[in-house]
Amino acid sequence: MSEPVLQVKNLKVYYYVEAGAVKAVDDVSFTLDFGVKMGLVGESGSGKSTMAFALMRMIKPPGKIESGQMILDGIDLLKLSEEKMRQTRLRKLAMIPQGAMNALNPVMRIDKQLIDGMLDHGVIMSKEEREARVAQLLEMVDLPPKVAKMYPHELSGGMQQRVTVAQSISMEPDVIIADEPTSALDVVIQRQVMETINRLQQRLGLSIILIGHDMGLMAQSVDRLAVMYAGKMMEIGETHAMFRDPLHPYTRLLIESLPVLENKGVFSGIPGITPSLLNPPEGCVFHTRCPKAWNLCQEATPEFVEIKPGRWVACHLHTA
Amino acid sequence: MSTPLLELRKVTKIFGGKRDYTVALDDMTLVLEEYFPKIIAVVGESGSGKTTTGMLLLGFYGPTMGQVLFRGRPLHELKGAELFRFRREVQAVFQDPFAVYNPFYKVDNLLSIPIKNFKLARSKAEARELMEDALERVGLRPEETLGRYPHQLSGGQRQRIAVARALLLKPKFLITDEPVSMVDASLRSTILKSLRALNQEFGVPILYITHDLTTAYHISDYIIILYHGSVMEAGNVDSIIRKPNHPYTKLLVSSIPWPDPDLPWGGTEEMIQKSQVAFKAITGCKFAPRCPYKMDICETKAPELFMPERDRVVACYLYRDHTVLPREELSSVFAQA
Amino acid sequence: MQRGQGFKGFLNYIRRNPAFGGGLLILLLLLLFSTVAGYFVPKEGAYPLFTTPKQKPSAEHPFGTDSVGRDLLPTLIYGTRMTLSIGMIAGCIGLGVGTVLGFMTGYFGGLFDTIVKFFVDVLMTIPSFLLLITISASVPNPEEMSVIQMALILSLVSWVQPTRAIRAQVLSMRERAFVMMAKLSGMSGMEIIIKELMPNLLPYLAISLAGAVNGGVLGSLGLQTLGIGNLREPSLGMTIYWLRYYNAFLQGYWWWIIEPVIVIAAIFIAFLLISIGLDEFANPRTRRTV
Amino acid sequence: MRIPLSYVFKRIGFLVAVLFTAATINFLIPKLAPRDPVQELVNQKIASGGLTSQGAAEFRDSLRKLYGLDKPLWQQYLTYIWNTMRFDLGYSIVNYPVRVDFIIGQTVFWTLGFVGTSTILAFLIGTVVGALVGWSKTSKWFSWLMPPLAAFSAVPAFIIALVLIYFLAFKLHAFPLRGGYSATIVKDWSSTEFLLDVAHHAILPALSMLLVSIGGWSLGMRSMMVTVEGQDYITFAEAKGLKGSRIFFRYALRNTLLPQVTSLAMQLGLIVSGASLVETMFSYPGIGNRLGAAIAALDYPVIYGIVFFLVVGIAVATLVVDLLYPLLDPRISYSGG
Repeated sequence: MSEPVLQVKNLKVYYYVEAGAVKAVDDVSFTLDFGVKMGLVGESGSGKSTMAFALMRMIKPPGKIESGQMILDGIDLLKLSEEKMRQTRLRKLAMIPQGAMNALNPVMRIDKQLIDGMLDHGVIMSKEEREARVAQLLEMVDLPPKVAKMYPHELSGGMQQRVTVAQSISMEPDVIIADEPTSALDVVIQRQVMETINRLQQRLGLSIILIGHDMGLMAQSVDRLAVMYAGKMMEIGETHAMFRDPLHPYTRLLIESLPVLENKGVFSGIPGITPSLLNPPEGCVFHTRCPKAWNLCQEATPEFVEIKPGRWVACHLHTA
Repeated sequence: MSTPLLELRKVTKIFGGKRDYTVALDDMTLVLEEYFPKIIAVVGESGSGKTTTGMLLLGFYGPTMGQVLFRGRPLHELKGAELFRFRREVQAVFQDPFAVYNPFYKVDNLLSIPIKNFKLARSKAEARELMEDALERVGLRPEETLGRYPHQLSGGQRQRIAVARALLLKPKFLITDEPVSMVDASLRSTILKSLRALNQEFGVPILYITHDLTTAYHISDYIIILYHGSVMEAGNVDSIIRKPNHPYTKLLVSSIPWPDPDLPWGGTEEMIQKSQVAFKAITGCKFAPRCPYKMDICETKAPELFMPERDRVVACYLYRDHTVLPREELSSVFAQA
Repeated sequence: MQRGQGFKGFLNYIRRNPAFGGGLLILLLLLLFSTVAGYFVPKEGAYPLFTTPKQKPSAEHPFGTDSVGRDLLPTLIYGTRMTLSIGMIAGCIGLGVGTVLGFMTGYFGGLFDTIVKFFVDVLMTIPSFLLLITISASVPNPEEMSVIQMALILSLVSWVQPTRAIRAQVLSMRERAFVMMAKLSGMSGMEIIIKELMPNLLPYLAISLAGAVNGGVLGSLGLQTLGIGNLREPSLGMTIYWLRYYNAFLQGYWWWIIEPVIVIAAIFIAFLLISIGLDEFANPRTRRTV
Repeated sequence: MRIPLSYVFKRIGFLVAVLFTAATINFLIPKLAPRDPVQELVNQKIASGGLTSQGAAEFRDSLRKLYGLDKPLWQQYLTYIWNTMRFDLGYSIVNYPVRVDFIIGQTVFWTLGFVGTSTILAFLIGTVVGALVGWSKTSKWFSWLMPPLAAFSAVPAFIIALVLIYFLAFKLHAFPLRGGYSATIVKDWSSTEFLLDVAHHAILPALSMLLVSIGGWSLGMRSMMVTVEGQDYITFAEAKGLKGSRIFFRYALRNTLLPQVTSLAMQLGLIVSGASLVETMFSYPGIGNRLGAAIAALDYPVIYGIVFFLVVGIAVATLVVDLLYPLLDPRISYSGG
């Protein structure tokens, strides 16, 4: 097995509101190996976006990283100073944002936006070197060179998203966190952007965390898959294995609720509604909607354990 | 033949000014019959004109050219009782399950106002009963939903109330614009199931507007593929999804991310690369600039609707050996079983 | 946006929005000062030759007197009353016209909208104060102008801002999905304006009212300071006009200067606080206390 | 970036409309009012014993002829518009035969100097202060600046002027009480002594304007800054590991400047109105003070002339800001207007 590049251990992120603490990420642990694409999938309110911002250490009040460790290349990010963390962003840990439309500065030309991240990380370049670097970055994401002198609003949604991809690889980081990079795009464009990201991942040997809600997209693009529900990690495993044999009832129901060619006209969903993160249910957070719940599920929170190499699950069906 | 319930007759819709305009819908004719309890999906990417089609049929946009007819009368001429009948009989479910609620009022309003205005109940108690019945049908507990403000409910709950509203009104025609695209995956099927029930149990025809081919495949009987305001392919949904004819439909179908790692994105690499080309207003086939099978004729003249099989039409010169279906008769392919 | 219930909810809200509460309190005190105090202080004192001129504040004349023998206490009580009345009447007319025009043009559009929008745009470029000078300087016998006349003149310009603001809000709101839903539920255009749009625009209507009243007070004050309008009846603008006319600052009559300045400042600060508070209510996103 | 000519023409067309409207109002309002300025002037002269009744009639007729009042209304209107277009604003009644444009020429530079300087200074200071207060990463210390600045912004400048005159000029003798320069000094624009004297006189009026406007600009800037800070491009800029200063200047400040400049265009009228009253308070030899004097003397041609001139000035300044705006905002759509 390859080396882990990122290790998250017992991470807790809470939002403090008038009514109490919202446990957006509650005791989550996982490992990302070098050169691996891992999907982090969850529905709204599962804590997946909070996870993304926690990894970048960009949680804003009233949110707070309560405890845990995030070890990147042997360094605990939570122990870094503000300035050191700033230098870590982009250089070691970059982000591809959700909705590129709003993520680019509307009054700045693309080349300036591509270059300023490098400048603030101490890269010194002549004018020619800058132009060459911009052209190279654009080429890597299949954008024509003329994009450099354009403004964000002159680009289509897919092209804007490509610009943010180019931005994220500009300092050749170890890990890229892609936060629903294609959720606002049409299927064809979504496929193009994802294929661009995949190609770059292979070419540059990146490790990627792809955050999303679309199991279909995950099936198409990641090596490993992590499933979150109500702030908790439910299951982690190799993508094929997860789809072939989901261990957690939530994972199974989620996969079954998705339409495929063979089951036309079959509509099976997960009954009930997602619990409030302010007062999550006792025991397993999923027991209120779980068809296989038994009395232990209401009483004890299942441990998140590795039941076979590389396969982790938090469910009493498998651990009790 | 009786007057159809709703009809788009040679409708073109253009947005914007003299120089800076977009053709949202280009010479579209669509006849929607009253007693035809099927689900027709209108599928396209953003800018395809699919939402515009819905807005035109609901009378929220006026056509730039052509006519939108309700029972044979142009929508913009409807007044008084006729307009009232149109509102009563043609209903909609929209995409954003939050925006359809006036934040000032409780969610009850979405159900109680049409009951009151369309005089569906004789008493308060009867109205309440209607509302509770409809909510239960979509799997909601009335005591947990009525009396709440929209922000106190989840997106899935709000959208189910919107579907309950359609169930309660039992319109003659229902237009749904991306009803599940802003709802979590685990809740989508509940909503789709309710729509399907409304269609099958009460015989309400539905126009299902979406960008998502998979849900379109699952819920609908027929499909219309739009590209930049023009019909590319239309007909039986099973045949089209399983065996797309038009190069654009092929591109769309092969880009579906099926939730199955053993069923990877198909190889239409060349088209995928090409489809980055920006769209330009052209005289010929709209898809020509992206099409790998492009011929000279494609750039000069828009293709007719060719009919390779009885249950489908395709607007592509690759099929020009087949019979031509006049544009005005597009809806006739839906009558084929 | 959780709406509290009844008076308790209102108090609760005030606590979370101190700007609004503070502004309301100042305005309430000013209203009390200009109305209730009038029952104890006769109006005669607000005219010349009432008492000995140029007196510092004393037990007898707690606010002092001016150089022609007005007692400044009644002058300010009745002056505040008059100035606020002018502002409020002009503001209410302005908001009324603005609401009708704003909703009609914003919701229905069409030729009427094009015409109104053109006039609003033109009048936004022409400073309203200069327009007021032209108009009021041409009125016969400006020195006998009544409260109502003054307010009517001010309302010739006070409708412009509310119309513009409300129209913009209606324009942005009329495309919202809940308006489409209301149409589908069989509601008519007027019903939608009143039942669906109005409630959501209440904070904006309140902001417009505060702005229009503020503009009315400012306009009347400015005109009177320049010597246009009634300079005999007590008003705050009149006080400023005379203290300048008699060069109060060259004579060191500090009370004559400071007192109206404090009252005027209090009025405007009250309006500012109220509109900051209302703004916070309308856009909770930009919440941040001053 | 190049500004398209069509946009320029559109803005200029609007300017012409504004000026035409202003001129028409200027012409119509006195006609609508049941008031005869000429007769009033004649009465004044009679009352002061300067005229016999015989002479009065002649004087009145000659005045009427001079002002063109003997002609039909439409002719007067055309003449008026023609004269206005040539910037011929007529004669002062009180200081006959001094021309109104001469009066404007005498006073306008004083106003331009002190209003221009104070507006630019206030805009710059206010914008910087507001930006710092609104930016969450700056010291909390800055937020203490806000209440006093906000309070000043609410109060009209001429009211603040009163207080400044009393304390700084009368009590402390730090500044002159009134006027644009000392009566004892030789008026010579090339002498440093005179220029210093002028500056000394301008400080208090400018300070009154500054205190009021700085608060206004910083209030507006602060709330814009709070809004912009919530935008995704700021979050992404942080995720890029940019330095705080770059995010502040290039991302936040740059985007908040746009609405700030728009509001500068909108505020010009208010600023000039406010400055007119401040000039009156200080008897500053500017155009506003001259307007006040004309009002006191009921010198109508001067009142209307100055008002019209100020409208022209503001409309032109607004036009300039409008034309510069696209240079700041690359997104502006010219065709929309």
